[in-house]
Amino acid sequence: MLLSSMQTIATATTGHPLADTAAKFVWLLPALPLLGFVVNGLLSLTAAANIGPADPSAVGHGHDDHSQESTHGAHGAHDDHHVVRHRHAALVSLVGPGVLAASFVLAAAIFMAMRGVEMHVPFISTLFSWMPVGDLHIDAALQLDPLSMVMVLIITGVGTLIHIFSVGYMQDDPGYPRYFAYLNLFVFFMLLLVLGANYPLMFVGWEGVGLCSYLLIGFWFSEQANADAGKKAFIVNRIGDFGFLVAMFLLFSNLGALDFMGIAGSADKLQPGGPLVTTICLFFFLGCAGKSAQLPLYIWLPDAMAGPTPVSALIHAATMVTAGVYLIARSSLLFSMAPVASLTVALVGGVTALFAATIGLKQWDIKKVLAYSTVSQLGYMFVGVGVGAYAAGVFHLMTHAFFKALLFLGSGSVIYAMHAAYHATHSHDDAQDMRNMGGLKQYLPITWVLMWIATLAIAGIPVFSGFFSKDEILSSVFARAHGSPLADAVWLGIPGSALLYFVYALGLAAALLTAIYMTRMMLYTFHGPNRTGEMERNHLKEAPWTMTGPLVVLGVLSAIGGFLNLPEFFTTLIPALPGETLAKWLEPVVGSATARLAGGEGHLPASTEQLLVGVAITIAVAGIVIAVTRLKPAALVKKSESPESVGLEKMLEHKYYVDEAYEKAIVTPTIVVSRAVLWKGIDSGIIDGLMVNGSAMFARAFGWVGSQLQSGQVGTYAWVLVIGAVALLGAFVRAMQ
Amino acid sequence: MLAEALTLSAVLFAIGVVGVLTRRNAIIVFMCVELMLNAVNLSFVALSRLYGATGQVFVIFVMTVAAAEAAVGLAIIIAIFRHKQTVSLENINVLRG
Amino acid sequence: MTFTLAVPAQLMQALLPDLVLMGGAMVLMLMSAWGPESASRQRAVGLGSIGVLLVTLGFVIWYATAGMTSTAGIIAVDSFRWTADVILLIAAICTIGLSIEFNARESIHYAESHVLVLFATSGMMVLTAARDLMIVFLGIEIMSLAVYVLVGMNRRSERSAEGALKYFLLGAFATGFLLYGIALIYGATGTTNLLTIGQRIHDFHLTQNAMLLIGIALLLIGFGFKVAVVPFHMWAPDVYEGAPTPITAFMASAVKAAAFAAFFRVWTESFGQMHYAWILPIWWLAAVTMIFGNAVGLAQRNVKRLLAYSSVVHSGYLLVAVAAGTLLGSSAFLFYLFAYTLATFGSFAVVCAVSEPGDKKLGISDYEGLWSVRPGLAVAMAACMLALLGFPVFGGVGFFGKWYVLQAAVTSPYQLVPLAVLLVLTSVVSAGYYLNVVRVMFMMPRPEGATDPAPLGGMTKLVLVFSVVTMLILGVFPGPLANWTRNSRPTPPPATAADSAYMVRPIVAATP
Amino acid sequence: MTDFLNAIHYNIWILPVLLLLPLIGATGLMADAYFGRTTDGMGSSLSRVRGLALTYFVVELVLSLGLWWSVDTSSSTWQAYVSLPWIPLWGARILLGVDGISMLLILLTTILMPLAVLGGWTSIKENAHSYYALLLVLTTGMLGVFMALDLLLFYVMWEVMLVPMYLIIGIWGGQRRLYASIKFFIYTMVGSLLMLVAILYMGFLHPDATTQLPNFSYDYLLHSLALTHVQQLLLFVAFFLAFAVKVPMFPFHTWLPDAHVEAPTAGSVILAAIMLKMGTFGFIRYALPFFPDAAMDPRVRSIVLTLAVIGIVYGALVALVQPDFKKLVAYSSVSHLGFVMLGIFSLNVQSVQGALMVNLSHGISTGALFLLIGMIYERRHTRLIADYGGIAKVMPVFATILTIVTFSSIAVPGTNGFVGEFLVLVGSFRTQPVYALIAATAVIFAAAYLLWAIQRIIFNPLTKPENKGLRDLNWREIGLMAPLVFFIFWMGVYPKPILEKTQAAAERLVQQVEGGATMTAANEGRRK
Repeated sequence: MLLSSMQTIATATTGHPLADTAAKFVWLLPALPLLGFVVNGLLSLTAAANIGPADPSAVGHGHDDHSQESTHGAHGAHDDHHVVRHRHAALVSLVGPGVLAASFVLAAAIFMAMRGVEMHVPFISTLFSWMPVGDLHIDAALQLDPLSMVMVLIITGVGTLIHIFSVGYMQDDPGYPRYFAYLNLFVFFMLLLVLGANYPLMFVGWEGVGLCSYLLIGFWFSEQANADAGKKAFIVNRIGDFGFLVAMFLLFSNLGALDFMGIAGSADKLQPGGPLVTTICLFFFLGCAGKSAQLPLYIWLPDAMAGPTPVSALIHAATMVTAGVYLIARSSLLFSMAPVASLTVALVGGVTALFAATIGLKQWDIKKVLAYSTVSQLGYMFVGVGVGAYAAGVFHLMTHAFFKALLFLGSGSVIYAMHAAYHATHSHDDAQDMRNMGGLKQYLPITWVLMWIATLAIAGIPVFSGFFSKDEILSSVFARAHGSPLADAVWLGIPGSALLYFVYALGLAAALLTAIYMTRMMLYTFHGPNRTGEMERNHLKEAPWTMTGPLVVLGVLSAIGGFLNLPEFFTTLIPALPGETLAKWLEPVVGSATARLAGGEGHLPASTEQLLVGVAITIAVAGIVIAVTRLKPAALVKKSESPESVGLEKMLEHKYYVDEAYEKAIVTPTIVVSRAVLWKGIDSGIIDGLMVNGSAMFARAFGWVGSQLQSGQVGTYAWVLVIGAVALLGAFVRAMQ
Repeated sequence: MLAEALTLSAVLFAIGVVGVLTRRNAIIVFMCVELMLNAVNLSFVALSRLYGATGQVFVIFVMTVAAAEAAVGLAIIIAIFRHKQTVSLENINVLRG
Repeated sequence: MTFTLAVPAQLMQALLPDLVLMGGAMVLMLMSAWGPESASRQRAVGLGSIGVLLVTLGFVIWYATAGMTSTAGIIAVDSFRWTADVILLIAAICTIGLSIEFNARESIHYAESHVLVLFATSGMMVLTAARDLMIVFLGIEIMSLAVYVLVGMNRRSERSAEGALKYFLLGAFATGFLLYGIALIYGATGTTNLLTIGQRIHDFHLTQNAMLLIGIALLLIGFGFKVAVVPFHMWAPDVYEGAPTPITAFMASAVKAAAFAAFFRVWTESFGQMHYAWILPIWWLAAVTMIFGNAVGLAQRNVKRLLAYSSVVHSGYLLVAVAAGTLLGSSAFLFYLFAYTLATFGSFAVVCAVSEPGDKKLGISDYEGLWSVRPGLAVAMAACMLALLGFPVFGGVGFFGKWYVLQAAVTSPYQLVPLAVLLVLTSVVSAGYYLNVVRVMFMMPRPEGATDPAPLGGMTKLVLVFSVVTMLILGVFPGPLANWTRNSRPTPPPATAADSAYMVRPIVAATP
Repeated sequence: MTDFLNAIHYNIWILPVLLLLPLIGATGLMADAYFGRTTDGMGSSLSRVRGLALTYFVVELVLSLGLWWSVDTSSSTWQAYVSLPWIPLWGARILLGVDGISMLLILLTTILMPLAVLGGWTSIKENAHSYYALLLVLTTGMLGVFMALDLLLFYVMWEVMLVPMYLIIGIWGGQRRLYASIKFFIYTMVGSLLMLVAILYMGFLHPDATTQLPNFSYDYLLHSLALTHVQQLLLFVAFFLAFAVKVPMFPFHTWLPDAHVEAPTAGSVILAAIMLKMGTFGFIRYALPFFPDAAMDPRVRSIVLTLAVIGIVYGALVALVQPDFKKLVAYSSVSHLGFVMLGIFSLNVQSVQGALMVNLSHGISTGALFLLIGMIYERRHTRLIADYGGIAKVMPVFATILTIVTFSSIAVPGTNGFVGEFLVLVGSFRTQPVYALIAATAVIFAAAYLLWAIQRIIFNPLTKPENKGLRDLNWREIGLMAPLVFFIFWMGVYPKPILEKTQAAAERLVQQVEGGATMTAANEGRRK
């Protein structure tokens, strides 16, 4: 019934080859998680609600015996020390991952349908008209094309795995239904982001995922640090969103359209390389920098690790943070017309990749290492899309989703074990600090193996997925550094080609550091002696199958994911394998843009390419070797006994003091100025004090003086009368002349 | 002749005004007011030489009214004297502000 | 019918309402002198006075509706006079209504006090009729002499006596100026008849005549004193405070209305052509009055003084209507007077009800929490305050009064829009003290140990209910009052109407 | 539905009935107080009076709902038009009528009033009769402003609103209610009195040719006035002051924080949700169409836009540092209403439609915020943010609703706030890119101040012992928030029905102003 009525609303592009396939149910993709959100949300509220009395004011505030008693249960339930499984936990465990799985199945069905047809034109399903105002027509319309298909598959696929993992990880949390409600809502918005057929709808998803990120980072809101981190994430993201908004405004006021098709149709109004398109792209990139944690807006992502670990895996590694990359790939048409903006993207990406990697070297919190690693890897993706290798960027996005989700979930598994151990012994040590771990491989063998796979993938060891995607990006940079429109462009006086070589160098350096810090993490966590503690050691054990199962699947994907887009040099080695599958798949969306930026040559000579591959492998191996040889896990001591680090180490440990600098340079001055100057000064002081109350005071003072004149003396009155009379006579005599 | 009479009238009027402004005894102030009225009467009389009887009729009216005024005024002054035992205007200032 | 004023009998007929009132007053005077002072006699004479006033009111309404006119002469028989008379008579009735109970409470057993109100009222009626400076003078003096005494009526009160003395001395002083002004105008034009003055100014090109100008200035001082415009207002707060409360109300409404009526007639009928000379002084008088009166009003702590300053301020507003110098101004002027009289009596009735014997409980702080003990009084007082503020609906017809005056100002040929703006801006200042009363009554708690006001007497209640209800009804449907005042304007006698188009000058055709 | 409404001649009687019903209700309540003579305490009288009052408001709401169907918003004539004689001598008539814009504002009023009553259901215990009677009178005033098509009637209604609100703040308000109430009153009065003079001036500019009577009819004035540039400027300033104070625009806003903070819950809700809309409504209905040349004057326009943008950013920054949650919301209103002004004066279809949308959604969101504040205030008797913290643990339903409303106020897409702000910015960017760019930064500040505030209220550790015993919302409170939450999402997800209602009016406004300005310029031989 509901389905059929929705079907009538959805007016599919008639005549499109996908029109009569599963694609017509595209609206179900986001609708299913939304349904999950509604169910879980209601379950969360009905169970937690503590309906108040009819007259709240009649109840004493907090001194009432009844209220104390009745809230005791709820209060206790939130205490970490009492595990009280939520009473709807079973239902939630079914609904939460279930809707995602259903979405994934549908996505797979659509994917199968799409494989069989030529996707020159995207399939657009218009649900309803959202904001029709004058010549502005914004529809709630979903767009299916190869790019959004890839994203949908990643989101629903990896999302399903992480949802399943969460069942094990979060089951005993009192906020379990709330958690799944948020998570489902996130997937809804993420799907909206990638499926939206116009920028405003994409923006809905864009902000929506930010909102869910905010809610999930602050999931355990009773810790101020968590609530702070959520807020920080949202506000920093909003800075980016400002850029996104302005870009949209510029697009609409110049092109009169905001939907992707419309913009593609009228893009010829833009002058390639002109200031307008460059400005638009730069504003879009500001949005990307916020969402995808690039310099200078990356600061929220490490803090975002305050959320539950599966959240970090899903939102802050696999999907949401890559939205920026998706946005650029989606806007490839515009970016390809703006070489200067593209160079900016690449440069910022490269610098971020190296910058975050250096910080990652000295982090002790296992999730923080992964967080900076994510920032760094996102930098790579931006390098890719920045140089116009859109398929490479998306490819790295995908492999990164596999191995980084695996890394996070693995770390979640570790933390879960650590936490259980500490919980059992009532210890308050930090369950995330690597100095408290060590030698975990014997307790968590499955996790250990799988995380090594992911580490090798991210480090760029051949055959593992990350190797192919990272190499593709780096070789694209190298290729574009010569003879392409990018190389010919001038970026703030610097020739584009020089800039690209520099970016390439940054990428290599970052690759080296990546290998080092990832190996470091593995060594400190799983190798060497165990530092968890005598008692706790007995409680360390592998997580249940709901958690290890998804890990295994992700492990397989991390290992072989690279085969989805094998580079040419590799397929020449083994001709049986299909080459550049993803690139060909994305061709209808980003092909023309890629071609425009690639210039005439497109591909490097085979010899150069092989040289580059060799360099990349060497660097990855070198990084691992350096880490293994230089680092001494045995020498580590527990966090509580570690000495303060000094010098460069301290600076890295404190992340270059960037947070502190922002606090001092922006946050504090804003608050101080707002309070002292704007509020106390202008508002209370000048407007209210001087103008408003001042004029009232003036009138009163004047009145007081006047009433003093009213002395009660008849003589005075007569004098005033006569003075008035003289003045009046004067006025009349004056009138005579 | 008319001009002189009017001038005298004005001077008398001014003297009355100055008296009201400077004296502090209620009765003397009242006398000064009477002087002002009579100064005006002088004007009326002088002007009626020019225009006929109207001015003189007016004078009769003014004198009648002044008499009534004097009766009321002195009664009021007596009333205040009963309360204050003085008719000095400087001491009559309960009402003020 | 048209009275030929040159015929004494017809003159008498034209003055019939005034004579009825005077006659009644004399009879009552005899009655009250005819025996010992007593509360019951005071009450009986008071009721009798109301009767006389009602009869007079009947005559006035008869004359007003019968369309009486007259030839040129010393008095006017026109709708302006009758409308003003109606306002005066209503004010007088309300005054006596309040007085009967007030006197009983304050043990003022002089039945003459009511009679004096009648005499004062008869003086006022003479004033509204006057079309000769001599009659103006006579009317002012009849009125003033009675009011001097009324102010000092409460013989046991030092304040009352002091108020009377101040009013008397300054009043007589100002009369001197008025009289001198009349003399000079007579000297310049050779007549005291208003219409003739206007005609002679025109015929003999006297607009630049120094003697005339000085005369007008002095006349303005005299009127300014009676209506209490700044800087000739200094007596008003003291006298208003000292006088018995009903008499204060009488002064604030009737005395002011009568003086203004004469002022208005003199100004439009005689000095219409002189506007070039008086417009600026009157402009400034109005401005200074509005600014100064409102500001000083803010400093007041006594309700009666507060209302005194309010009265001063309203003189300023009325002066704007005078300055407009149009027929619309005349209508607005009467409309405003009516509205203002209602609001004044409403508020003074509350003051009477809240105050206690011996001039006590007159501070604004004595109204704290009035709403919690006497909600009716508080609501009525709030309505009156908002009316004086000129607020629509809740302030009843007060808003439309101001609206009408603003109409007159905006449509005036003398560019009075700045004055209109000043009027509204200064009325904002007045919100400071009017609302303070509302605030004190409604938003502050009743102080510990404060006694509740005594129950309202029947007459006081009647006056209160009449004024407030009329005010509120007219505040939603001002149409009847607007129609009535619209047709009330100083009308030159028919005989001279043809050749005296300039007399009421300038007549703006566009105005209703 | 439309057929049924036609059958009962709905359009003929609805507007007068909507105006009169609250008055009858107020009279009824006062009669009940007078003749009932029961105490105003906790007794049965209280439940009777509030039940009675709620009934009146609900009947009013039900009656008004028909407007949604009966008003033909695409028509260029006034709908549900009523013309009754009032004061013929002064050319004033009782002219009532609505278009799409005013219809929505009327519905906003009638929907929010019962909710406001429910919001103060248990917190108003003293003098409940008068309280509800004043609310009813206030309703008449507010509806009157939206319906009036005669300038004198408009002005009267405009002022009528003032007194009930003054008393509501002053009698049932908080600590500094005396100061706040008088400030509210005088501030508003200063602005509106100049408008009074301006209205008079306009009415008399073109009196009727035969009767010489003035005419204050909206339509008559709109078509007959041919004002010069200078006249337009002066009159515009007079109207501007009246409306700018009400909006409130920087720097005329300082009455708002005080009034909001001190008013009881219903007062704050009505102030924020409805009364502020009078200002923007005034600009749309009066100031712009009457004085197009002044409004389009580059200097005037840049001043207004500058003030609007200052208000947006300044309000947000000052809100950031407010320790009092109500004050914070008050300053956020300054910021939000700045968007409305930006939209109106950018003057294209998108921005004007967006402004109308912000108008409505600000009414919903800020009304909801004040209701929520009222709920915790009733429990804890403090509005200071610092006195709370972590109460999401004990009040999860409250926390959920507060979060939703907050995000609507931040203008997260999918909520009502976004649609309006987006349209305003999209539209204003076309004509006034610099102002729009600065205004857009408010998306950052709005998130900052609101998130910081709710973090300190519902998140963070639950440390204060007084907060540990707090009880969650009861069914009444949940029930009264439910419609608001529904509107938040409805207007955010599917605003089309609402946008359609205002489309014609917005387009007409843009044409009127642009056409009018061109005409005046042509008359004076200036080149646009």
